[in-house]
Amino acid sequence: MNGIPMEHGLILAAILFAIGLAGLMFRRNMVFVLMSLEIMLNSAGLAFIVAGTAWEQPEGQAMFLLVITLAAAEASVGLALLIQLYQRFRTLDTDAVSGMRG
Amino acid sequence: MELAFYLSGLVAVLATLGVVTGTNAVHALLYLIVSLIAVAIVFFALGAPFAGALEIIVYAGAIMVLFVFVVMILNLGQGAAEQERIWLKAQTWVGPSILAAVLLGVLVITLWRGNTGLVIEGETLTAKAVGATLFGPWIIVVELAAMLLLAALVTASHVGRLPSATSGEHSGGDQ
Amino acid sequence: MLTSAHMMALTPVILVCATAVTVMLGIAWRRQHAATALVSILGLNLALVSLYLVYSAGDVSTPLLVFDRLSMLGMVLVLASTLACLTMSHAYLEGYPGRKEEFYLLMLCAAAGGMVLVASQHLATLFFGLELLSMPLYGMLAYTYRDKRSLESGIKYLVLSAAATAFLLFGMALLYSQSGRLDIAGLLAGLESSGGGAWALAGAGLMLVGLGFKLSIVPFHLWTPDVYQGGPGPAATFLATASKAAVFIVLLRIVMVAPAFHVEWLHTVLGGLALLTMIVGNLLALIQTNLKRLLGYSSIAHFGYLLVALVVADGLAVETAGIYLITYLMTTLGAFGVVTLLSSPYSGEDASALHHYRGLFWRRPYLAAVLTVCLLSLAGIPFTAGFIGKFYIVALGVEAGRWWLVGGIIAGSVIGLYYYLRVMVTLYLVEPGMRGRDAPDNWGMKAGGVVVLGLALLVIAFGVYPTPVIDWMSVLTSPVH
Amino acid sequence: MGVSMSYLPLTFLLPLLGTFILALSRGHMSERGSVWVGVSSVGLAALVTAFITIQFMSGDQSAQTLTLWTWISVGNFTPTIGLALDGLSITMLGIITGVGFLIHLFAAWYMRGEEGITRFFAYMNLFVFSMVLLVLGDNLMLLFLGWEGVGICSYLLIGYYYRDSANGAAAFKAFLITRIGDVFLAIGLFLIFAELGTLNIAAILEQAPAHWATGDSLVRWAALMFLGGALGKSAQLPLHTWLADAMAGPTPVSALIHAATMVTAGVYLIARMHGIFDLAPDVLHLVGVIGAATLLMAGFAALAQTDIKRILAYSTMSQIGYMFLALGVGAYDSAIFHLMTHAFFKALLFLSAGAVIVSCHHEQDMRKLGGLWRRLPLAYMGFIVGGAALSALPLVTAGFYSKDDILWQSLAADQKGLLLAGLVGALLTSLYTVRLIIGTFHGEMKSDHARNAEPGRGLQHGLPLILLAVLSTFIGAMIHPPLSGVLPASPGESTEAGHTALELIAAGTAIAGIALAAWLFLRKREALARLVSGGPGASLWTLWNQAWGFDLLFDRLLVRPFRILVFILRRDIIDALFGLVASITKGLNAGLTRTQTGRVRTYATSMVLGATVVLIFLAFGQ
Repeated sequence: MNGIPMEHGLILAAILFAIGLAGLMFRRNMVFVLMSLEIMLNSAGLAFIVAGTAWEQPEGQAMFLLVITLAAAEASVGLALLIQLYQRFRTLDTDAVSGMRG
Repeated sequence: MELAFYLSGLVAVLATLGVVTGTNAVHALLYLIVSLIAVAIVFFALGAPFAGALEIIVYAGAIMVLFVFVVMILNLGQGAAEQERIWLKAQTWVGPSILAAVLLGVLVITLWRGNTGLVIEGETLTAKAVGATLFGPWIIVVELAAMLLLAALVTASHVGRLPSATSGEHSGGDQ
Repeated sequence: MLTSAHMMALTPVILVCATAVTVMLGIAWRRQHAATALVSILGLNLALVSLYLVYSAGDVSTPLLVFDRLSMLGMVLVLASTLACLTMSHAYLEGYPGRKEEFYLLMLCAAAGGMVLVASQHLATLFFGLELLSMPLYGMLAYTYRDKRSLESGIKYLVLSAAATAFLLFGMALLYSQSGRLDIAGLLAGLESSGGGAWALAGAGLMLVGLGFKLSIVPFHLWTPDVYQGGPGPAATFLATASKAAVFIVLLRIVMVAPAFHVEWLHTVLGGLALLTMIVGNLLALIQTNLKRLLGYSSIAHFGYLLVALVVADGLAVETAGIYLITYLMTTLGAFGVVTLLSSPYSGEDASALHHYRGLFWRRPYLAAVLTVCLLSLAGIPFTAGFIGKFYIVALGVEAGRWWLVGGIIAGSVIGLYYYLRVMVTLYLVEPGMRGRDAPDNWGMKAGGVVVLGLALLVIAFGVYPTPVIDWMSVLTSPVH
Repeated sequence: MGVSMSYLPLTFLLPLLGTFILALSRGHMSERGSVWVGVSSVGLAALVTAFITIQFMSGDQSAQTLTLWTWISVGNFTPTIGLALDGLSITMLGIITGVGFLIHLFAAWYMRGEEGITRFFAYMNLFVFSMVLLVLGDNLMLLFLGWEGVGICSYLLIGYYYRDSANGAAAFKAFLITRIGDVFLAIGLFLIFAELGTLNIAAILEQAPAHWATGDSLVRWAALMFLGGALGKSAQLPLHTWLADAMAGPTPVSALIHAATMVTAGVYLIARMHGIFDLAPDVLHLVGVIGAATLLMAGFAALAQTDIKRILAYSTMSQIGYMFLALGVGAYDSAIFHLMTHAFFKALLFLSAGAVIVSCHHEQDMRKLGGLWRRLPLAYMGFIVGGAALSALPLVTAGFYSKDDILWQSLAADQKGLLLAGLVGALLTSLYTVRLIIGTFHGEMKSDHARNAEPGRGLQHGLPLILLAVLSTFIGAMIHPPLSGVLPASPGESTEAGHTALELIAAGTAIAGIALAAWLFLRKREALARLVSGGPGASLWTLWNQAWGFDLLFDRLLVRPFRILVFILRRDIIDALFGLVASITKGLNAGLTRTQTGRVRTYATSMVLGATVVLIFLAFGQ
């Protein structure tokens, strides 16, 4: 067996990243926005794993661990804000919070 | 091993597409969990079983459950899915999707051209090696992670408070 | 492994973290606003003192962090800005009906993150320092979430900052996959040996997006005015000062340490962004009627000027960046400080609409004078600190022959002067009937008032007699040895 | 006896102190107190100046410097904060503090009872402070600081009546246009510094001839940049448009801007940097040409105005044009001499105009005044003396000696074109001056404002007018600025051939102009009256008219084209150009503001767009 070329792994990560990005740009519901962010962070983690395993170093996985920690923290704060958003505006629409502009 | 990588990679992409295009939050969450598990299998295939296990336990297990809880608390009904469908009109998503596709195209071309020739053999990197790194030279980052989680915890507990005592904008009491 | 020398060098960071933990325990035991503020200020002062001891002990390098002169400079700037913000927070939160103490805890965490960030020589600490700096800010911005604007600014910053982080991480992963190293110096040394590479360049570009977002470089700037406007005064101040300073210093370190960043194309991109940033930032501020937004736009423009130092990246660039940064910090802290002192979270939105400031001089002459001095300095009028900074930047651009950038700075300054002047004139108008918002009567007695007054005096002192600061800066930014 | 330089900082510290006291009183000070502080600070500065001048004149009149401290030291750049005193700066200092004091004194009368008088005097003192700093600084840095300060003060003072948004617009226009000049000046500064490595004026003048050959392209650029700066501040073509609008401020402000500060700064700058201009003869010539063009343009424009202040504004433009003309032919001391006499009679004219305006309840349209000479004798006297000086009435007025000097120098420099322009300008000056005086003070009273005019009283009103009137006569021309040794010799010093003839021509021009104007304006009015009365008288008049036909000829040959020309010049094309810049800026602002939608989605999209562009650049750029 020849193994997997590193760029294949990275391309997979890039695809997931781009999908998350697209979701971030066109979703209005904040639940979906947060999920898109999770997808993007996860894809960055995947890229680290790919690089780490290609170089056969544990640092890649260590970075992944940090990413996952961040994702958890981000999710908890994001969801707290989401609950508060729903309390204030009775909607999950991120466009609702566009009172400041110009 | 290659087969597992490509197959689960495909599943991950499809499931992720399902997430961002979904109209029902719970369904989307399930898609996301599928996607995360597929990514975990990718990790296994690449030879990072520790990361794969964490992906399932922390991501699919903990974070997604948090999401599910919140969606349940908010108890969005059928109207919400309908609303999503209205929001997802073509003019909303085409532009951003093209932009993302262009970015992806540039990234893929770059990745293709800058090929380093490294190949992932699938040698298993154990949790021990990861732990030795984290608790060796990286110990500061672990401590920082603790601070980060503390900050997140405080933020979430402060901001996420449900208005049990407060009844309106002008009420002063928060205790 | 950590040696005792490492622990010694880490003392300032540890002290700040310990203060945060103390505050947390204090909250659990008994809530006491004044005591919390006092403990926080004490902790930060201790950290500043310990910083001096660390500095005199010489350079120390742990696997992930380096404590050299640039880190010292960064830490001093972060700590001093945090100290100013904390002092203002006390005045600001005094009347807040909800829980006040968590704010200090969050700010201390963020300060620790900033300190780690400026000292990081490894992508892991860079990433985590940055996140530790940003994560508490979400909470700080949304702290007064009963005000819709505060909540809005928290949500905006969270979503966009997380996206920026994702960009940063993906860029790091690309750099890592090319070189197999994660420490900044080695990473880029590895790049050199492999003859550069498309992945690394793309990775650097993506990292630039992530860091550029935090510095609100155009076109990653759109969040800035909204977040500044909505966030509580002290949080916006912290975001505009400590946070930006820390991110800028780490960017400076990357550019200085890494020869790989001297790729001409990267410089072209950076130069283009700088030009765009200074022009767009100033243009956006032109007819703005909200002071906090205006300051937000002006901070965008100022970081456009600062980027010139990164584009030039040799000769006096580091010293220039240091000087500009310090003048920017003094001035911005002063200007935001006045806004913060005039606002209070329990009377609705912060006093930021320009008409709140109409005739401020006739009600609060010292506060108006402070704001005037700060605005003059932001406009770069001679004999204020801002002029010294701008002078250095222009001199740097001229020396390096970057005429486009010099032209941009001049054009930007012309536009800038217009809107700063407009605000200044507003302060002195007399308008019967219109009662603007007052700071509490005894503000002068309060620590916050003393801080802004001191800042204004510093701005003038530095403008008239800048030699000590310049000497200090040239020592701190002399090449890493 | 040397000059005790330690007193010198008092000349600007006193006005600055005045500003501080007034500013920090934050409106709690009584009107009387404000006036006292505001006027006495400048008065004391004038006393100090007088003291220093006496010392200076009785000494050897050599240049002296006082170094205060070193500001920054970056590499070889070590600007010192220092003051320089020589014949040129002492002349300027005398004008600024002396005339400035009289204007302040008059302002105490003019502004009585006005709201915000404290603010007014705070700005005025700051204005004097900036201007003194400008002329005393021994390096271009300090000069630039004063230069900017003057700009800001003019903005604040022109927009003093801020309730009317038109005034704000005028203030902004003045600020923006002079600011364009400032940018040129700043570039010039950088050029000089990059080449010579110093900003010290004495050092620059010393090193420049060794560093550059005459006509070197760099020195030409530097001179051009300085010229750009001077054009903006001194309201010369094409940066002149702000001056007429700047009349929106209170009249003492106009007097201060036109006589003692601000517009003279450009003349001072060129005279001060004469070493640079001498190395770039073609730029120096351009200075003269611009001066000539401006004095003609402004002279025509002045004829078509009805607002008395606007007439005076255009006349200032025109007189500064004479100064530029003098500079352009290398007669630096003639320019400064005219600057001084102009300061006297222009201050007099503006203050008299102020007296008229206050007396007539802020009516300043000539068509609604008239016949005031009996009611306002002092103002009338001011206008007569000032107007005579302005139109250079021979022998008795100060303006004659200085203007004649300029014309003579241009002849001596063999610049016939400039000389001709100067002579035509002199004719125009007489025409509009007489028209102004006749329109305001003679004929019938055309409105109630004029009929109810109350003459001003008191020392504050009378003393400045009388003193300035005395200085506007030949007595003022006896003051000779101690400029020898500071400025290079004028072309006219080596020869005297043809001087007397030219003097006669110039005197003849002025007198002819006055006579022509008196005849034209008085006769035409009479004829109009007869035409209205009708009857046989009217047909007789028509007969005479056709018999001689002069009126018709004049009308066809001179008045019509002239009016068309005036009409064209009145609506400035250049003015529209600046409007274009402003509207482009505003348009960009509006467009960019639209990107601030407040939506997170938009913001994220902009970020991704930026990232894509950056990536494309990096991937395909090399």
